[in-house]
Amino acid sequence: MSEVSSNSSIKTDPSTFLSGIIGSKVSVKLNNGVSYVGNLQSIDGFMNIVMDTTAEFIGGAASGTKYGDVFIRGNNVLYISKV
Amino acid sequence: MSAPNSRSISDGSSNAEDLYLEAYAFTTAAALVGSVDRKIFLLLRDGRNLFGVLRTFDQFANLVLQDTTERIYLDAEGSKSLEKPARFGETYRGVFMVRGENVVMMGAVDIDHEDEHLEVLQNIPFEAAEAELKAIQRERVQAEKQKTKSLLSRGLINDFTKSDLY
Amino acid sequence: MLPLYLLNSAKSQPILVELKNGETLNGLLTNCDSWMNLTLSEVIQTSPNAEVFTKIPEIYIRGSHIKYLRLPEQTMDYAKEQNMINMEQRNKNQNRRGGRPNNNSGNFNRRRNDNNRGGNYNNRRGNSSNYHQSHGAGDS
Amino acid sequence: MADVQPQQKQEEPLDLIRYQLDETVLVKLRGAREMKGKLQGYDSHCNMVLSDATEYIYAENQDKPQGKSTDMVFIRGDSVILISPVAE
Amino acid sequence: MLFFSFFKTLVDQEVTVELKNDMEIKGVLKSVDQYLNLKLDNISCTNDVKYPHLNSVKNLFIRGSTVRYIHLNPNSVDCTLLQDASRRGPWFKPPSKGCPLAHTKLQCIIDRLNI
Amino acid sequence: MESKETARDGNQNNRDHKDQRRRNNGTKQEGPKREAILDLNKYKDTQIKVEFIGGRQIVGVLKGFDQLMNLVLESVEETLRDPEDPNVLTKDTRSLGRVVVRGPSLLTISPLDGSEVIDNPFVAAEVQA
Amino acid sequence: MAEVATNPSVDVTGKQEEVTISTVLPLEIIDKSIGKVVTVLLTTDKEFTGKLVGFDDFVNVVLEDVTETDSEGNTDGPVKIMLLNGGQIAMISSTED
Repeated sequence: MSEVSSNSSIKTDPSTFLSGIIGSKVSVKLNNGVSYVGNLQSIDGFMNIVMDTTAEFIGGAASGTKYGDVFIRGNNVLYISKV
Repeated sequence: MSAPNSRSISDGSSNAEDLYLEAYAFTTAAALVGSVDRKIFLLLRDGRNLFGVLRTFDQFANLVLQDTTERIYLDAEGSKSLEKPARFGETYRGVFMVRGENVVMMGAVDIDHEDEHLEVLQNIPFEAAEAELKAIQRERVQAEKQKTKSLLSRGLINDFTKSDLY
Repeated sequence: MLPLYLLNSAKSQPILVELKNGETLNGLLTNCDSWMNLTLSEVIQTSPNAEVFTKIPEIYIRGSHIKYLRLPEQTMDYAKEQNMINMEQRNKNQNRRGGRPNNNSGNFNRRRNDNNRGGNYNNRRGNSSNYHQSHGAGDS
Repeated sequence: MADVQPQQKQEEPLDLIRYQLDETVLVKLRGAREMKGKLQGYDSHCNMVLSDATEYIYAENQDKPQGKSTDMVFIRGDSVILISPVAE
Repeated sequence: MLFFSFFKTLVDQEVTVELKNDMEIKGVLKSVDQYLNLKLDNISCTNDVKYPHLNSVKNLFIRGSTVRYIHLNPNSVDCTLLQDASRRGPWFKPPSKGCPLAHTKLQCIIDRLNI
Repeated sequence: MESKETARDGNQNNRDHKDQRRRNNGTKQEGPKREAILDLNKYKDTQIKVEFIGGRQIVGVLKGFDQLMNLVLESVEETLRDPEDPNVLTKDTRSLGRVVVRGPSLLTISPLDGSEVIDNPFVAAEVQA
Repeated sequence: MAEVATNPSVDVTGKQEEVTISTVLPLEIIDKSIGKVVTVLLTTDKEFTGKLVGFDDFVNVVLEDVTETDSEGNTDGPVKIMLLNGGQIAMISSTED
């Protein structure tokens, strides 16, 4: 990260953000708009994601589909957010 | 129980050249080199059918075709589908350099039989065929957009991209 | 003669470029690089549905979004001549430097040795087929 | 994705699929498809081979998918969206 | 690289390739490369005849990226071997965009064939 | 059979072949270049049009760039597109101020100066490939 | 990771030359926007507006209090904090200056 930056105090780069949310409840939105909410177990450089007790949300509403553990392939991931 | 090994290396008898080509048997180049200077047909991701002589290629399967003809197949008059070809239109296109990732498939054309399937079809002017094809493709894109929306409401992804019309 | 060499020999010639989104560009090829990025001059850009036409002095195009190029007929012949001239050149230099009688087999052997050093799949083919995972699986 | 042994806290997602080998998995695919079968092999692209598999093809208008069975099928990784173990 | 090796052991076996546009092509696997592009011999289309000229084509090069499934003959697959190879890892990055064959090697094949 | 043909044609167009060689430097057939083929310096502080994959299109003044062709443009205007058909450009635009353009998403770069929409030039002249 | 403008840097033509201050470096502009509200425009006609918190070499982007707008203009969110995949980012516009 660059040494010269006026507001380095509140900076979080992606890898710090990811290691901070391992184990907590996250929502993963795919390119097509479907979201999966569950506890983040692990994530890698391709943004492949493993979560458990996962629920599927479509257009913001729960679709009723639930998965125990889930592996999501990274190329479909638009964003991952902390719930 | 290992699968029967297809190619046992005859020890010593095959000369250096075979061993050399053997080492590159399983590469993109090896799959294409056999069709060089031969007439091939090419199906592109946008649905185009090209027929020409393959002159050169590289390891990304970028291809150069010479004396290329583009041919459009259409169903019977008025039908919107492309399932039962009844008409075709073609035009001369000259030299083509096609980027590998746009190729769906490439086949070596058997020159003595290549026109047999055309005898059954009605030849129509290329411009007319192209206009009709563009209209059919536009309709298909609209229908697929609708399908994408309705599948999405059930969390399913319709694997359709506008540029893939093969 | 590889496609990109052929493209290089088509410089200053009029070519047609179709992009993946269906847009076409007609112009003189001024430059190209090994990723097939192109610069054209005196360009006519046609929109995907062939309704809007734009005249542009010059344009830079990303190679990764090109569908195909159409080159002038004589590009092939010109490139082949170039190729033959270079082959003759190479043979002449080879002989002047006291090259081996059959220059083809000469470099042929040298190449085969570096082949083996890479531990290619070929050597392994002898034993039972296995779906080995390790990096050295002969795919250099 | 059986419960991760405590000491390998930071296992990569692709390693976690290892626990699904020889187990039945549900694979959600692009093109409104799902495939359920026993996982025989996979790689970092999510290319996979499933055995005794059933493919479920969802159509626009019906709710129930159409099933197609196949003994041994290679699935190309770029169609894969999601993989989940199935208690069969 | 695992499935590259896997398909090499299936050469000369009959397979059915299902493309992403739902076309199904049956044929004998002749060659495969590290991008899993396939070359099939004596091919036949098992469903719609969208491209009539295919009947006069004997061998076909199919680009890996357009393949959805490849249906295989179960007895030509050694499942334990495949599972062990998958289990072994470690994951090594997919091949970078660079060409698998050094430029000069390919050039010499083509020179020799005097293209 | 191929090489015989070209030998015969060879001497016919020997003349223009020679001046071809004079024009591009040296007979050595250079392959495609490795380094960048567009000198963005010549466009600095001028208005350029940038097209993206997916169809976005903007116009702005080039202020900076890097080797990966990330760009910095100022007083940027984006031409909006018809939601129904993303190929159709509408007349209305919106301003985005200072923008960093991501190199990997870039499709074409062209100078705004000297570009103009024209009628179909191919209708009259036969389509010259 | 972001170069300071005064260092000699290689410009696009591959020649090593003293870079005058006027040529700004894109990644440096993004770095300067940390802590400010930015709009990230994707190649797929979606937009994300929020405070830029960080980014990496691939320009994956961490944003706070983010609203998402799609091509038809309907918005979603706000999302407290998110990591946005950089693969589809077309532009990052810093609206404040």
